[in-house]
Amino acid sequence: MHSALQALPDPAILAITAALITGFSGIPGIFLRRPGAGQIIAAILTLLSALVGIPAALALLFAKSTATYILNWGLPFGSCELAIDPLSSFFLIPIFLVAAAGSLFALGYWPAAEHRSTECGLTFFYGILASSMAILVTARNGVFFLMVWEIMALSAYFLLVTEHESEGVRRAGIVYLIATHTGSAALYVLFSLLAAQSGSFLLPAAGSLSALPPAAMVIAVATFVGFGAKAGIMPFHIWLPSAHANAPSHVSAMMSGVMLKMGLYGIFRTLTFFHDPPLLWGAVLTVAGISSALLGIAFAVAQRDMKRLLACSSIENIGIITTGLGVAMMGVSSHNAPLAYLGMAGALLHILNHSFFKPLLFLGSGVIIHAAGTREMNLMGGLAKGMPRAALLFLVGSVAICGIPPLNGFVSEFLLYFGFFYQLQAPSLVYLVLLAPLLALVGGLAVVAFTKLYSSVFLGTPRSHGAAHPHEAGPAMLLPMGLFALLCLLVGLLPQQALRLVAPAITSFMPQMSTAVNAAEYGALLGRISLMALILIMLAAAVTLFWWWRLGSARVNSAPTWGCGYQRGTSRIQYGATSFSELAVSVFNGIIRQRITRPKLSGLFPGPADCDDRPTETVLENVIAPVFTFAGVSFAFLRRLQHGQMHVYMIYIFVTLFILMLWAH
Amino acid sequence: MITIADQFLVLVLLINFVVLGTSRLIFSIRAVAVQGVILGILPALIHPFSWHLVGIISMILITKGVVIPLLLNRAVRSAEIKREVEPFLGYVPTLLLGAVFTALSFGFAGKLPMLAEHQNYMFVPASIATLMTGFLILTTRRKAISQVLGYLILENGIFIFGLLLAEAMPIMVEAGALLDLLVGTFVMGIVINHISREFSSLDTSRLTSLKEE
Amino acid sequence: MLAALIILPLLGAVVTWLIPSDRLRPIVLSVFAFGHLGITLRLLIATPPPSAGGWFNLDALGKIVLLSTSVLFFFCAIYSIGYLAYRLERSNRVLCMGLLICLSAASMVTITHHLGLLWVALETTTISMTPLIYFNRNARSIEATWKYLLICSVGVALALIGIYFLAYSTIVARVEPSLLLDDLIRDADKLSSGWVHAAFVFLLVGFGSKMGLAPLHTWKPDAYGESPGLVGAMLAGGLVNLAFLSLLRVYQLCLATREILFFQNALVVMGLISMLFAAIFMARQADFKRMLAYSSVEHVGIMAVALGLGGKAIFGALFHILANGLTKGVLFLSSGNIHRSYNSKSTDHVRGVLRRLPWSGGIFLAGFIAITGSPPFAPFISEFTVVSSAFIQGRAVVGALFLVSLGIIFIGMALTVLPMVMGEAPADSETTSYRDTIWTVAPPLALLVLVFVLGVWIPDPLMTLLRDASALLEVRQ
Amino acid sequence: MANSIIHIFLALVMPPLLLGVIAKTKAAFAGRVGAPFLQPYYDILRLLHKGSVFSTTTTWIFRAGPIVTLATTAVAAMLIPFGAHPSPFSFQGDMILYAYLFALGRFFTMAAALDTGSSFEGMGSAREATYSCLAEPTLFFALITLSRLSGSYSLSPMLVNISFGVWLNNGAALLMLVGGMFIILLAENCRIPFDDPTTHLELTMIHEVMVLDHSGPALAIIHYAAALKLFVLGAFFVHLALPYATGNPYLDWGLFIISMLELAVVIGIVESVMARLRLIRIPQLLVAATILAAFSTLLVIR
Repeated sequence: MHSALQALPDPAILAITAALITGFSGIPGIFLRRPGAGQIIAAILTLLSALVGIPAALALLFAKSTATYILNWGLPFGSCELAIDPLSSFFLIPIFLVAAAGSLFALGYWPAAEHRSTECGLTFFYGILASSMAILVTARNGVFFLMVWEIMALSAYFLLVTEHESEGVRRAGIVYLIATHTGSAALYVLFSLLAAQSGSFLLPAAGSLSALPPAAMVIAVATFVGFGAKAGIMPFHIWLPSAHANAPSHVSAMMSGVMLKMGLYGIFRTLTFFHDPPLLWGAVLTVAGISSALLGIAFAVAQRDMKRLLACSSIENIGIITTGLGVAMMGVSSHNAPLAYLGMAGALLHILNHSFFKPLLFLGSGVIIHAAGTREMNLMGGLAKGMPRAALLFLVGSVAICGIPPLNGFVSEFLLYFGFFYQLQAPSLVYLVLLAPLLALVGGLAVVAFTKLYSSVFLGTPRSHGAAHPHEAGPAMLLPMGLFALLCLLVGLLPQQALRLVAPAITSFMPQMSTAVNAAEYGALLGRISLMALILIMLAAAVTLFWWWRLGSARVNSAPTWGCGYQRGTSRIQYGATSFSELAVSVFNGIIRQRITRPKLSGLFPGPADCDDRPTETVLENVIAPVFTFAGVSFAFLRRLQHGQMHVYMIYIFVTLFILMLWAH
Repeated sequence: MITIADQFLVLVLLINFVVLGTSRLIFSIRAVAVQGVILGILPALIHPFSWHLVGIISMILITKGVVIPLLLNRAVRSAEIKREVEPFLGYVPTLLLGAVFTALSFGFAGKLPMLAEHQNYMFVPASIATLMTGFLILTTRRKAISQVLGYLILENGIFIFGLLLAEAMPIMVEAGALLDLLVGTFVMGIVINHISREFSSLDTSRLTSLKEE
Repeated sequence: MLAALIILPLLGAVVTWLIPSDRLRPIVLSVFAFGHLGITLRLLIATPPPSAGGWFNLDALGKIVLLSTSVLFFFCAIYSIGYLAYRLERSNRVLCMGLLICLSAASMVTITHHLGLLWVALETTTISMTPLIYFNRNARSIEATWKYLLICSVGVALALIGIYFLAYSTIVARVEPSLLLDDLIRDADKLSSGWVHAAFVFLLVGFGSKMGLAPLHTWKPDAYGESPGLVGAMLAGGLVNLAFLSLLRVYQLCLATREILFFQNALVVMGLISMLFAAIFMARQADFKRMLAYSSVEHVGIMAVALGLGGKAIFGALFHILANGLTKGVLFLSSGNIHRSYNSKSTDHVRGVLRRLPWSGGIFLAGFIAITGSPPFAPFISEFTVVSSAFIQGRAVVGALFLVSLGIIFIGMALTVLPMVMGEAPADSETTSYRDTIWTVAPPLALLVLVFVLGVWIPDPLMTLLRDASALLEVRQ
Repeated sequence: MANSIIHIFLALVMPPLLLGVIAKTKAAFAGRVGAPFLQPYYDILRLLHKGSVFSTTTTWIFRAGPIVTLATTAVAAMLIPFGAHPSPFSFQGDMILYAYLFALGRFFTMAAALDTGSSFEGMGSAREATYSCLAEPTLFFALITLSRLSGSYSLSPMLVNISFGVWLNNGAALLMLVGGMFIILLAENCRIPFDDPTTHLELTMIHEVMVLDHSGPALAIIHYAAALKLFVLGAFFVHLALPYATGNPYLDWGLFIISMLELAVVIGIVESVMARLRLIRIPQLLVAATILAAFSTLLVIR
């Protein structure tokens, strides 16, 4: 297969061209009068670029070589290099994949016919977002990187505020914009300091910088803040839930599936610059990662808004990836090759997996919103009957994201677990093994969150009129979901192949390490897992056959569910989303925070009353908001300086003159 | 000749105090006009005769002595105001401050690295003192007219210093500068008239609607 | 040729004075603006030698400012055709005249090397702009005019003292007395340092108040806020740069006199103060034109800091002359449209601009993104140059403060601009007949395109120009 | 090979017997004769021949629940070693798969329960979800301890490795582990004091209430799967608590069977002497188990 791919005309050129095609995909729509034509053209172009780009990326990945080009630009920041090494090409794969799937999905989800005013801009910025990310991973000049980065962030913002008539969307947009801009400020510092270290704005070669000077520490902090804010690592996650919840679903898929990974890419890339980084860096990443995972999934359990739940679980998954990266860094620092390899493999593979199942779920949520007309899980239920196919695909995503065999989520977490257990025999850092139970807890909570999501949306009986008459989604929407579901299954069943996909990226990330481990051994392990998965499926099939045989020979009839003895039971007495997670919330109270407003009931026959509970954004509400209010107050005080009294303005002038005079002499 | 110039400069300083002390606008306008005339004469005393000197002097006399006072008078008439009532800072404190500033400026001028032949004349101290007076009036008076007067006195202070460097300042530039001052004050006069029409007063403490709250 | 630069606009002023028709006048204005632009470009390509005696010398610094002023003026003139056609209720004779006189004076500032003449020209621009601020003829605008006139005049008067001090220092030094920049630079090390120091302080304060460095900026929000959009554009994009050019002349002199360190530090401090001031005043700003005024304060602060940092940052400062000028044009012209259409400057009434004025709203939004230093727009290039050179020079504190105030400013502006352009127009907002037309949209759009192009690609001639200019400001041992 | 066959045979046949033994023990304590040991087998067979009723609310998820549960438990049974004999399928890291297989089963059981749209099933699955994710870390602490003691990453070696020698060296750690794992064993299999399979007050149940609407073969499968789960977890526990081993393979099989029966008796005794806990107490007990396991881990890795 590789040889066939390498037979292509220079894959790097192909990949970059594909990226550019994606970028221009939205432009025809601006000039075309007929609604929808532009959208269709965009979808076709994006699909084409994916068909070109993904094979090219694979070829580059397995070629294990780095293709470098010099872009001739008119800006005074040194030469602008583009380069595609295995790490870049690894990240290119999900970018092209999700972009294509999303633009296809948009045909059904955001038809131009119904959204005349917004469709054009949406399609345009969607293309820009995709291509900016694709170019980002190839950029090797700090300033160029920064420019592409900002373009990415801004286009994401414009996608996010597509429905800016609603207050919630505007709020989410502003929070996102402020968060991302603050991150960018950190990146300004980062690239300036890198330039100060290496003498030019070209990104330093791998392992060329020493981590000893204090500047390196500042660089590390800036990296963590700047890229962490984009990736949504705690405590920089504040923008993430509302942004993902309020964007159109295929945009959420793009943001969560790929854009967050760009933050991780930044961290990966920056860490490659340094040789033997201090243990502290890995430790910080690990702690931040595992706490993001734990808190993220804890928040997810409490959510009532379907897309917010998915967004919180993105925080969790980013946390898992960051943990893997941190562990790998600690492995590098302590010259513990297997730890480094397993951590990195787990992290990279989880990046790939998350870019399969998270888009699947977000696209699914789009389908659900179409059917039920709401994001509030407590108002849904029983959708599986109306839309069996979507329900099945969504189920695959939910199981996969819980990290349950035989799907892909398990594979990456398995590698991480194995890395932790491996520490037990390691000479140092034995305590890393304690991450395993924490990760297990994360897994358990994930099961709670996603059984909640899946059941309250698809199972039981409808809890509102909106959800009563769902309709199956069209092929344009089901096809991308099916593709992702298939990929989840494939990686789950053939994990050893997925590992081969990741290996080159690891090699480019830490050349000296990856030679020290024998990767084949881990491949074999994953082979056993795929064997067990097959056995599991066969067993299940056997049981099913047996049961059918039994049912065939017996009487089967159907009746309504027993109403638990209620005289007039309504669908409202079902366990809804909130009631399902209520127990978990009460047990994990403190990690999960909820604001519950209970009604005052009095008298023998209290009148109708309602009880409302919603999860709270702890960091945003208790940390960020107070800071802003304080700043507002103090600024308001200082603003009195502009009081309109001109003779006092005159005094300003002469006082300035006087002070400067004193200073001068 | 220059000794006579010094006498004139003393006059200038006195006029400063007059303007600081009086509340009657018409009177202070006249005082400033006189100051302008004196400044007009001064170049004749310190520079050798030349035609462009004549040009300059005549121009100064016309602008500072005639045109600007007329303008301001018109404004005062149209606004029907006689005197500067309750300034931000009372007259006595202003006078005292003026005295202090004058003293300081003499002290300060002594320290400056002067040219030997300028050493023992009071051009520099007089100019600084006049500057300070202009600043005082600008910052303490309420009426727009008074502020214009303050600006004029400030300009006069600058002008006194300019006398020291006639050979460095070519005639063209000198003329340009003067022209600017004229036009500037002219525009100020117009603006003042508009203000008096808009607010039916020249009280600048009314002009505080543009601010941050 | 240089003379034409001055005379043509004056001629235009006379013509506009003679023309009776309010409709015809803006077109004549545009014609002369076009002519001026043509001459400017011609001069940039084929630069004449310095005039006899070196009074007039169009050097690289002057070229940059001249270019940005001329381009901005041209687009403002085009804009005035559509804008003034809507404002026929009052005569625009004075407006057009004032603009052209200001243009002529501005050209004078850019080409002269004689400090006295520079001062005269600068004061002329100040005065010629005064009636324009009063265009709206109401109580607020007269107040703004009054403050603008008096504060700027006093400020520039201080600058005149500074120039006198320089002249006197030549006399004291017993070198051939002159106010020609080149002579001063030649004799720089002979000049008596006491006077020179004092001169620098006075010049800094004088030109600084004209430029609007905090705390000398107090006239800015009033003048910018009350004047019509295109006047605001000329003030913020044109006059500011002229004052900055004057400051650059002083800077050149400082370099020669080895007094540079004090001057640089003073610039950095005042620049940072200006940025912080702007940040404080922009947060929760309810009047979007005043917000733009404070943004202008911020950007003169940026230029001052860049100049003070020296080294590579100089390039940023010079490029920011262009970037800031053009972007301010975009913002003020589009905000003028918004102001007219809602007949209000208050963000309580101005909502949902994208719905009512899709073009102006979009341009305004893009301008906001550009002015806050986001790629792919020109201000990013200059601002990032400043930040990076601050850090590369190891002046991390300056860089950090710079970034912090940029951040606060971004947040403040975002909280004002985004709710403005998005959402729906409130029910109580006044509806006027003013809508986007090709004449009122094309100029800001064209400027925006320029800002974008400069943000991704600096043409070689311009690059060489900037390089030459920054060479003039290099510290030479 | 023979061992593998015996292993699979035991896994297939023996589980319901444990339930029978437990029931018998409880009857003995209650002074009754009680149902015969093979009663569970009879029940399952009878259910297999019955017809089924499916709620009109349900979808295929409802049917998938029991199937997946049984399949996952069966695979888990393939991974766990019985007695001194290694399991048929054993590879490095299989313990992680072992732990996650139960999660898969749980996911589908809960989904199936919620599929009926009945609030009782909802209650049950909510409890199951919460308690099981409290139980998760304990299992992993146990695995860490065992892996550390045995120096291997696979269930068979790490469990077979436990012997009296190991007990002598790490008595404290293993004791705490046994305590913790016994609690988990009871909790995971919904025995008293966590849950009472035989009560008829649905409000108080966990597992039983989730399967209220299953009938006929489905119920049979569920009962069998539950028994198998008890068997698998029991086998795990027996390795810790009763690590007898003679060199002789056949004796070892015998020993294994006997110790499993002992375990059943012990469970029976516990169930007859203890009362069901109130639901709000359950989390505390589970956390206690976690703490015990965590301490044992710390003891071995310090």
